[in-house]
Amino acid sequence: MQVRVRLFARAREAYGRPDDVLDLSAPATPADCYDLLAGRSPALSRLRPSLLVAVNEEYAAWSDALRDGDEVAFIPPVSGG
Amino acid sequence: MQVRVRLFARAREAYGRPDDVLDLSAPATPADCYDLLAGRSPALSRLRPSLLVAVNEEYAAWSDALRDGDEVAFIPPVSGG
Amino acid sequence: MTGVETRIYVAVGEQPLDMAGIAARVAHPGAGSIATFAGTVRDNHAGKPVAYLEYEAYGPMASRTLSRIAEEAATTWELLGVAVEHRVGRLEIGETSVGLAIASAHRGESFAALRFMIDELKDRVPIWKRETGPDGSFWIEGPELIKAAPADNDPS
Amino acid sequence: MTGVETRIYVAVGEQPLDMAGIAARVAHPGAGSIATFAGTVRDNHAGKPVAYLEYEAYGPMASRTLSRIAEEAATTWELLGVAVEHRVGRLEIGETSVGLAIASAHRGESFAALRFMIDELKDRVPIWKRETGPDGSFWIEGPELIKAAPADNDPS
Repeated sequence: MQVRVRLFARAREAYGRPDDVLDLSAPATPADCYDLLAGRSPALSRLRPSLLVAVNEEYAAWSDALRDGDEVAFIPPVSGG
Repeated sequence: MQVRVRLFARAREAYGRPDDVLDLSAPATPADCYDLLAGRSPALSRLRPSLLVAVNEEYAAWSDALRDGDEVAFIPPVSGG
Repeated sequence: MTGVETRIYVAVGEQPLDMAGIAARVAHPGAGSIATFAGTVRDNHAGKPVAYLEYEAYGPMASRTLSRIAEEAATTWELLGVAVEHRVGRLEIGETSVGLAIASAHRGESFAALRFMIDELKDRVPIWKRETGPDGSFWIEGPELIKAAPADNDPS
Repeated sequence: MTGVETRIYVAVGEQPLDMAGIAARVAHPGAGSIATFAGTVRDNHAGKPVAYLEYEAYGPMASRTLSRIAEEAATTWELLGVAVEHRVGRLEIGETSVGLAIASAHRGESFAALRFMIDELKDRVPIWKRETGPDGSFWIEGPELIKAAPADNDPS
């Protein structure tokens, strides 16, 4: 299965790019996606405690089951307004 | 002594005019002014329980001592905003 | 007293209110929050249709009382700017009778001061409204509607 | 659920915000109160000068979350209209980053809903700000300032 990952703000800066496409074997979770990205980026791996995750534009759990085509986003502490 | 009295909203409507000038013998109070006006207007006399009074644009007591040239205003319940 | 100089603007008059202009009066480079309130004329009151309102003020005392309320707010919260205007005369449905704008570094102050000022305004400022609808004209005194004279062309 | 139909408008984009336009979106003949909030860029933060801010959003999720917050407000209070816009990209001192306007029959509802919405927005909506001043650029994460890369030309 294939999922699109998106990174924002400090997570984007740490990973060095705003998005990526990951090939994963099912079953897979947002935590699996994150582990793949963090393995490529020590800077990103340090952010884990502060990140939330969203699947298809909704806040989700790190252990939710992903489906082919899902969009997974890593969300640092927000600071809008 | 002479004072100017001003009436607003329902009090103005009851008295039939927005202001008047009263000649009073000292010592005089806003209550004395009101009694003079109410004697000329039964409609105004009925409003007494709901009225506040101001002297020279400040809320005042009915028993405050007036001075020559003061402006005394009778203030129905306010409804600005 | 707080450590911030607060710019205060107060007006009572017949000209239509311009909320953008009122908000512009409180603009400040240190402001992170501008909160505004516009009181607008509703087409109904207590379940009955309203055709228009007439506002009457004891002008100088209204301005003086508004200034005092603004100063009280500026003493209580760190405010950068306060602007308040109240309109008098005849107002049609949808028109703005009162406009307030408050600027502060953080939103908590401007929200609290905005609420305080409109509550105090309604409680203390010598301004009155008369409502006209199909059943005639009424003075609004708190929750009460009090029948007014049928024609009143002298709101001084 | 309340008995009132609430008009809701939400936008996230790069164009400068027009508070008068945002307030105009909630105009309603039954409205007696229009409360607005503008978040504006301050020239200082945590005692240090700020040169400019850059806002970045997860656009579709930001819009979706704002719509949900507006619906939550409309379920809790009787609101006639809710409009909220958040700007992204680079903003200079004094510019407006977020604008909210809420109309209701009585002021209590619009004040409470305004406060709720800006608090929820700051808590839940996926938007981030990066502050630049004489000491460089910082991501703002709650009370924390976190040093950002010196140049960041890809806020997607």
